[in-house]
Amino acid sequence: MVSRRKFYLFLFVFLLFLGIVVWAQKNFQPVQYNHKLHVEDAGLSCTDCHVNVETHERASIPNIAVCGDCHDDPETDNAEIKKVVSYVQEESRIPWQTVHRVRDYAYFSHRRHVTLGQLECETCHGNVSARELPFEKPYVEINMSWCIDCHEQRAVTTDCYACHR
Amino acid sequence: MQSKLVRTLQFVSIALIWIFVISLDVWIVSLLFVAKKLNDSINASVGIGIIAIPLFLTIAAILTYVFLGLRKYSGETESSDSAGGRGTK
Amino acid sequence: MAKWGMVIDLNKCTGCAECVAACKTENNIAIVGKEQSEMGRTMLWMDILTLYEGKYPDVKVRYLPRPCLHCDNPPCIKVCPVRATYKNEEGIIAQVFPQCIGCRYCMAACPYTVKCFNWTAPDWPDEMAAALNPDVSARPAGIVEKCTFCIHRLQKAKEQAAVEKRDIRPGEYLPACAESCPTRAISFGDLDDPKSEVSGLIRSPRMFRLLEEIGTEPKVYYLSESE
Amino acid sequence: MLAKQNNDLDDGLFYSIEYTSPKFYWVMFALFVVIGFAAYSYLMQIIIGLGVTGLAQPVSWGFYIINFVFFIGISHAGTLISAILRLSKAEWRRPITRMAEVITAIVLAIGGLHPIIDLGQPGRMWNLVTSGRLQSPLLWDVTSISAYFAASTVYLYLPLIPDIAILRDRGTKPQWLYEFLSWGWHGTPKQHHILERAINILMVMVIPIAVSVHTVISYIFAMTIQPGWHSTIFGPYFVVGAIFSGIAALLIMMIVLRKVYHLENYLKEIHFNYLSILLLIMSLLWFYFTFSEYLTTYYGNEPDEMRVFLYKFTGGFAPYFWAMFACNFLVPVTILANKKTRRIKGILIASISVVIGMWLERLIIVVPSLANPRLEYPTGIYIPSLTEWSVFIGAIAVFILGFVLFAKFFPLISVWEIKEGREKSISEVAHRLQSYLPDNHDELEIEQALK
Repeated sequence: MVSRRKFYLFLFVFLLFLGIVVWAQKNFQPVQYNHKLHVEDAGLSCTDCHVNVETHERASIPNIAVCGDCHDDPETDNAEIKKVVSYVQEESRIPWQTVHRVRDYAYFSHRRHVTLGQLECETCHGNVSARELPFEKPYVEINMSWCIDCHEQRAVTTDCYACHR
Repeated sequence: MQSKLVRTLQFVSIALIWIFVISLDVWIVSLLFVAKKLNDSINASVGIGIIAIPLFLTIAAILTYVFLGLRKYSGETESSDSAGGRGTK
Repeated sequence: MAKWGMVIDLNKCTGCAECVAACKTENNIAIVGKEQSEMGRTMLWMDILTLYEGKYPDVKVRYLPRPCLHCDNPPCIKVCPVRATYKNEEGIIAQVFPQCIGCRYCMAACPYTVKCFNWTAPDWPDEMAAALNPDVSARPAGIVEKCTFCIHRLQKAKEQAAVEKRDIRPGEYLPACAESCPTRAISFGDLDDPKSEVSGLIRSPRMFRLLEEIGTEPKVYYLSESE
Repeated sequence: MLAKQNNDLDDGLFYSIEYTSPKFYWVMFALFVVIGFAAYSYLMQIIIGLGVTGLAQPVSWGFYIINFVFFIGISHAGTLISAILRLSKAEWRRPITRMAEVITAIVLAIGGLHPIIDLGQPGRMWNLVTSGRLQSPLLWDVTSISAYFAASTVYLYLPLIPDIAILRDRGTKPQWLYEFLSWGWHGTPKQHHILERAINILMVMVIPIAVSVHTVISYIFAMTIQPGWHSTIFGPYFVVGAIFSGIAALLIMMIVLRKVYHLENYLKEIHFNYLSILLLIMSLLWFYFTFSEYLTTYYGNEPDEMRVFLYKFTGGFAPYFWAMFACNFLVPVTILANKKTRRIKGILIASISVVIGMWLERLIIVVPSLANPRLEYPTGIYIPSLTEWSVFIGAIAVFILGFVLFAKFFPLISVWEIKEGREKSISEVAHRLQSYLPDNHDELEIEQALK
């Protein structure tokens, strides 16, 4: 009897833990954004929303005006779209959590990598167009040896001052 | 029982000494490569390497020599000398 | 490969310290407060030395702006145990903040005393924290820092030039001090390019370098005052 | 058994190991309070940054580097002296060597930690492993100090093995420790042979290592081009200073331990007398080096060098400089050159004065050069903070703690070497002495003629 009770207790704790983890994952980003839907069904490309990728240091996470171009109708069944529309109507930014973060002592420019280096988005961010949920953790762990490996492979400068500042 | 444990510990410590010394030497050698990669003056690194690497090895070798030697030659007398001595053995 | 250098014309320098202020804001250099400053912990990448010449009443005061001199033969980089400081291909003496372990050996070895140490973590007032330059990292406590010739500006200029498929134009990359100097006393450019402004200026007979006798070959040149 | 009787003769040496007096606990308690405070200070330094020290802009090295050089200097007492005395077959070394070696091992560990205490970012120590550069004198230090530490702990440990075996046979607790450390020593001739051979090799090895350590430490300063540091004689100058302060520290420890552990029978006046003559010689040698170092600067009259020179001789650091001169030269020479004052009390005063003087010398080498930069900056000021003082005192407390703990587990005087001295050396020395003298042929002829 005792062992069975223990088992249930254990199961309960485990499920609780699992639940918390799932819940936390689900709520890590404010909106359950679906990249796949936008790319395949709506036919968008990366640069349609991340407008600064080719021209600026930062790729830019779409601000609410970009979303509002399409999502302006509050009459929808989808709870996630409702959230977006309410942000649009309030004209407040969606509080996305930054996932791909470069340390502040390193200099990283999207323009340098995408426009000059001719890198594909997939190299660092993975196959985003197949993602049905927003990013919760970076596709690759961004650390120096990863950067250096790629720089060495492609014979790009490995001078410390190319990135550190 | 206890002396067996002590004996194992002793051999473990010899192993640890060697691990320590070898990793130190590996470190110094790796610094040589670092110096080469960074275009540092390699002379200093080579000079230190030449002295330090054999030095650590010698120290470890002396310790091993003493430890194993003492162990090896203690058995002979232990049977005759410590007959009335300790209860261990 | 360019070799960046600076020429400071002491004829034009008025000692207004605009370069010092520009440098501090450009590079997020910590402001330490009165108490710490009196202990000698003021952090300046660009400093102005005051030189007094002669005896009263015939005193002459001279001002000498002093950034890191980016020596061609730098005594500081030899002693660094972790390569936090090194000379890069373009002759700039780099200080890699995340690599520095804070042993302060380079500070002790620098004959010009240009390096500063973060004795405590910088404490930015809220109003100033928002105004920090995002191109330059804020340094933590316990590391050595110094003038970088505003290397982040070079990165940006290079990137822009690469996008436009051309070389960097003269004057496109200027450190904050050179840019801000109201009398244009500080010129900056490529010493390897014989046509650049700085190469012309260093041929002047007024040219001198600080502590030339110790053989560090600084890339910051001065033009002495003409009488 | 004969060995048993001799053991009894030296029984007093084991007293402090086998019986713990309440005083021991009081001392431990006091030491832990001091060390705890130092640890707290250091913790605050890690949290707040080096701003808690008195260091500032031009004077960026202070107490930690001074103490680093000072402690490593003290460590030369030990192994170097004991190795030299052993090598030169000085019979009076027997009761001294152990203490000298213990000083070395403990002080070296403390001194070696000081550069880490001095780091602004101790968490980044790992950078030394991944991207250390052997061209930096700091890395030379890391290698030579770790080599010296390894060699000198082994050099302390090997002559300790027979004593540990005695403790094991006496049944002293913790039994397993002594059994573990004694490696089955039973004093067989083969074992003696092995041990002595190893000690002989080490003894020869340790001397150049010890010399290299302080030479390399001086290179930290001498390899820069700063006025007052960039000097070719810094290597030998530092080594001489190190041995000088080492002997003084050894004498202090001997006098204190003699009092505390009642070793009057082992450490006799004659030992102090001999060692203090060595101290006297080192004092003169120190003077010679100091004289050459500063005379060349003075005569060369190079302006940057002269600024540092005058700062030491007549400027802000003059009180320290002349105090150092008095402590390192005037006091020890006047006391030790006179036979009447060369008694234990006088030797104690001279030794304390030398230790203080040598600490001042490190201060005078480190700070004035940094305080007087070449360019026109205001002269630097350095006033050590409470943190630095408490870490300094904490370091001394760790040293005492190390000694107390060592004395709790191992004999402070090499029992077997004393025994060996009694049993073998007297005849050996007589024999050796005879071999020094010219052979007396006349006597031989007469003897033969008589036959």
